[in-house]
Amino acid sequence: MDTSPPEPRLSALYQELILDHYRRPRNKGMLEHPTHAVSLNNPLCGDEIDLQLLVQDAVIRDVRFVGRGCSISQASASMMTQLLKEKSVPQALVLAGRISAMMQGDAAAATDKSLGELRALAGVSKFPVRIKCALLPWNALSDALKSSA
Amino acid sequence: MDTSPPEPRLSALYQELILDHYRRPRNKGMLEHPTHAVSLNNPLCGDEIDLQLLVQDAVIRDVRFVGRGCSISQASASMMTQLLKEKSVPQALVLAGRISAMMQGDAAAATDKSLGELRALAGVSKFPVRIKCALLPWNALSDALKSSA
Amino acid sequence: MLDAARLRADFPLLQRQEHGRRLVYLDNAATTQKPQAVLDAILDYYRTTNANVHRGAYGLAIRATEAYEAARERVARFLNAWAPEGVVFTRGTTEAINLVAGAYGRANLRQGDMVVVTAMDHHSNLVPWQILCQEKGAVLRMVEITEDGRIDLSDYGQALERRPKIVAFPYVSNSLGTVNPAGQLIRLAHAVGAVVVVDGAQSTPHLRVDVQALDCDFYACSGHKMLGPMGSGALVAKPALLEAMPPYHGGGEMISKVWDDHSTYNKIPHKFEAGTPNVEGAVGLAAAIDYLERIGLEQIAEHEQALAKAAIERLSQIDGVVVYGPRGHRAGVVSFTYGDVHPHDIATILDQDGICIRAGHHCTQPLMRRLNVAATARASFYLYNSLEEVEALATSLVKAGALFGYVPA
Amino acid sequence: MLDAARLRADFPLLQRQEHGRRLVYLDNAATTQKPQAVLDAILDYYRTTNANVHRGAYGLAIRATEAYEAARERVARFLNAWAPEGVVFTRGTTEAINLVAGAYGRANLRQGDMVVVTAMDHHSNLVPWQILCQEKGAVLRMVEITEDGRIDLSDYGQALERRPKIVAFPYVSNSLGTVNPAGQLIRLAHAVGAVVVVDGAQSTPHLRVDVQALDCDFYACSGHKMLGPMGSGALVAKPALLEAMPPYHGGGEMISKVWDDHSTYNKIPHKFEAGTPNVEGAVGLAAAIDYLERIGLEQIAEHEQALAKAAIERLSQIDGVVVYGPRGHRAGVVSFTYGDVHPHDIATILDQDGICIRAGHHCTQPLMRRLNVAATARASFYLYNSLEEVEALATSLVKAGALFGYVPA
Ligand SMILES: Cc1ncc(COP(=O)(O)O)c(C=O)c1O
Ligand SMILES: Cc1ncc(COP(=O)(O)O)c(C=O)c1O
Repeated sequence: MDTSPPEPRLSALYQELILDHYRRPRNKGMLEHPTHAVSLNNPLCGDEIDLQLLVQDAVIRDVRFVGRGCSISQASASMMTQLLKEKSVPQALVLAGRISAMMQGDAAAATDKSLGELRALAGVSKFPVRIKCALLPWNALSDALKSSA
Repeated sequence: MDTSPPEPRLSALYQELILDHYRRPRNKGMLEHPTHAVSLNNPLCGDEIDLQLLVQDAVIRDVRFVGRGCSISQASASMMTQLLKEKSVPQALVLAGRISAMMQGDAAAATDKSLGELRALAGVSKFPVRIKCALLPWNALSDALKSSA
Repeated sequence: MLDAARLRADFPLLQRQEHGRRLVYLDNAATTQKPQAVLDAILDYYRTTNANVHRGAYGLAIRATEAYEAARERVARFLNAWAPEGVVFTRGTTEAINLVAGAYGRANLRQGDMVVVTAMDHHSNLVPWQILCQEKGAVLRMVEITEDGRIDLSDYGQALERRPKIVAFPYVSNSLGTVNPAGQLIRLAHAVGAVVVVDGAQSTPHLRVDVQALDCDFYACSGHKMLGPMGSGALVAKPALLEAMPPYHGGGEMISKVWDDHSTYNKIPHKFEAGTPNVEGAVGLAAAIDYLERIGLEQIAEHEQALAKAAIERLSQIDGVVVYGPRGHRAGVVSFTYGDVHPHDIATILDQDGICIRAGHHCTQPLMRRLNVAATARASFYLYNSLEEVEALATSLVKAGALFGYVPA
Repeated sequence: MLDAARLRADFPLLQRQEHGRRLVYLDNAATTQKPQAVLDAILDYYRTTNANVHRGAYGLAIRATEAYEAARERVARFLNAWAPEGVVFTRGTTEAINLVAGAYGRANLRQGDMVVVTAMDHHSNLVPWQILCQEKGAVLRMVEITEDGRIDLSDYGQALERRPKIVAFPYVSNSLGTVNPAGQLIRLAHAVGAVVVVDGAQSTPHLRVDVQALDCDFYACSGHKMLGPMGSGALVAKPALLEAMPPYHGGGEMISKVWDDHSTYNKIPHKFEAGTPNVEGAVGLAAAIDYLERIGLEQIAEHEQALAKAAIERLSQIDGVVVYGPRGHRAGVVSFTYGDVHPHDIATILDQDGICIRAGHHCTQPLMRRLNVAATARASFYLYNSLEEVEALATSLVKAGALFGYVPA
């Protein structure tokens, strides 16, 4: 039985940075000529994301999203789009793997500089049911890149 | 919890007379020109009976049956056919009611002379799951008489 | 109101703590906790009575069959069913409705026919009709709701003008708490010759229900939402309708005679209970009904209405909270949103205070679209909840707002 | 052999007396008794974990979901399923087979197509195919059995020449105890392009089963026949087949997006689990599997075979007793008749000695016709039965003969 005080974990979850991305999502909108587009939703909570990518020469030149959902899924999407720009497709997939490791509680991933602001999501690993919120955009990314591979 | 010795109840159930009717059923066969005919089975144990009646002026002139099943259902059918001959339809239905009462453990019914040999089935009331065996031919009778009423 | 503290003592799970806090369980519309009396009934069944039913000639099997059929009679009495053989045991409401759609619907619906549902129906009383209508080339007509979350009676009337074959609606909405005027809706539907399917998932646990007085044709309910075991539930129907219907599942017990290439079928209700039934579930459900009746359904309804009223009042005092559904008479279900704090985040934050609420679409996506929200937070009450718990909900909610730095517009 | 006396101590119901006699429970093919470990798992679930699954954001709901999905993984590991998502929880074998007939069969069978079943199939693996074939105008072909109660392989070969779309058979016969050469039957059926449905109701509790090694397409089983709770069971299937199938029931949890008039569906296995599942049943089934694995399926099979062998030998010594089914390798099911003493009467007489056996057609009417009997008496063994119980059966049977004044011809 967990008896630790709840507040520290909650404030680690709902950091300023996350609420900022939730309320002011970056790269929100649609691309005019995406090379990859995918819609994904979480049937259990109803969160959804439409993700568009512009990939040229195996490099992500641009990325946009439109989403509805909780602070975690929306902040994760917003931060993801920032991080992905000008990353190669293999790099993007590696990052997706690192995020996934961070959600499993991998301490090395949680301090991995390559994840940039996304490290703010490390606290999610303490809330198992929210992990799939954080991973929704990343799963959309994998689906999108798979769909053209 | 029942702790009475089982044997007395068993030998009350499987009386000589019942086994005799089981092994040498009376009125077995089919009528040539029945006025009423019905087939009934007990889906749970598979017992079955085909019952034919010849009813004239509301009197049962003849009755035959063909059946497959346990000693109780077959003896009950055999004894029933003996009892029904020359009984009026209302009388037959009254007898069906008496048999049913006897199965519910009604002591008066169990000693009711009008039931003839069928009183030998009184012991069935101590074996609830077998009651529907004893009643199968009687239910067929009710169905048959209803089907023309 | 009921003495919730005393009742709470009957429920082992409610004695637990969650995150070091007293557990406040407010997700009763999803499933309820079980009193010790129900757990005892389950244990007792397996310790003294367990055997397969309807087939055995030995004492144990007879007692198991009697227990099972006594449970059927208990359910029939509880809902004032037309007859015990009008009660078919199912896994729950969803299976009961699928049974009706699959057996009655498939046999009676023709191309171009209409089925009417409402915009507040749970997916379980919507998707089976979608599938049926697609299969048959029939039309599915969804009746709209009013601003305050009631079935729009004028739209309902318009739908009925098209003389639908089947009308389905929830007695009580699991998202809004609306108690629909079931008797009236049924009379109107019958006047145009429709058969009426009532989703009783949320009414059966919380109101006194009398299916004969309602005069519906089919009524579905779930045991797990009324203190009974998971995997228990029932379809209650007019016996003549069941008799005229083709079977649902094929298998043991539902047959009369089986030939190599065809079969004849058993009498109702057995015709609709293929295979070994969940005897434990039926016995546990009967024990739950005994428990509920000891307290009184009227008392339970009153208690929940008081809690809902208090919750609506208390939550409405919090700036930014919007409560959905009718203000007046309603069941103990309170759906709300809180500014831009997402319901999912609300649920996570409340959970840290030991408060269990639901966040999401509550299996009512068409309703969510009409409310113009993706999700709501939902607190739903039962007999073991108290006014203190309503207060705890409000307090924790304010904390969630603070954590989000929520500033009302 | 297993130490049956020690195992028996784990089963509360077996500590009871029946009619003042030690209870001898020999109706395990119908349903089994439950060890305390399974009852504890049920209780523990309701006392510590109960909540609706897959939907809640609070701790309790998460733990309930984890327990439910862990049970799915447990079943998958036990049967070496292709993947956990290839395990769909059902009420039991009957529902699992109806799911296949209703979803796979209805979508894939065309007029004139053939479905193959066997003359030893349980009604639950026959009637659903009868109904499907009637609906589709397809042909149902019943494969005959040999004199000694095996599937007639030459008739099976002939049936396959007609290139059936679906082949269904029982791994183990519940009436005869025959262990069919499932691997071989499946290879032959696959060679002509058929999809194979294995009724595992009687194999799962008693043999080590590996569905990937069998390479069947669908495999159905019941929890209540393997020490688990009533109302539990599973369909195990190749995931690609499940993915390609239309849904079975409509309702909550099986959907992805629900629009007013149509829906998109969730991933497998959820697509096939509409409504609140029986979480208790799944958790109890997993506990039953743990119990069985601790003892060892190989050991259980051996124990039962020894009991069946002893029973056949002992009963065959009684003048007038006829034992049905194969003499050699078979499961712990022994069907017999005794002169003209009707099986129903045998069961009643044995019950007075505390011995529970089944009498009837065992949901295999076509088989009974081929055996040329209306009914048989059937003793079926499990891990808690002993050689002493076989002896008690024989002794009581002799008494039944005496009571009937049975004189061998
Ligand atoms: C109104 C309503 N209908 C149907 C259902 C489905 O019930 P179950 O999941 O028990 O089948 C529910 C609950 O989830 C409900 O609230
Ligand atoms: C071979 C066989 N198939 C199917 C079934 C049906 O199983 P259930 O009644 O658990 O659905 C049984 C048991 O009754 C059986 O023995």
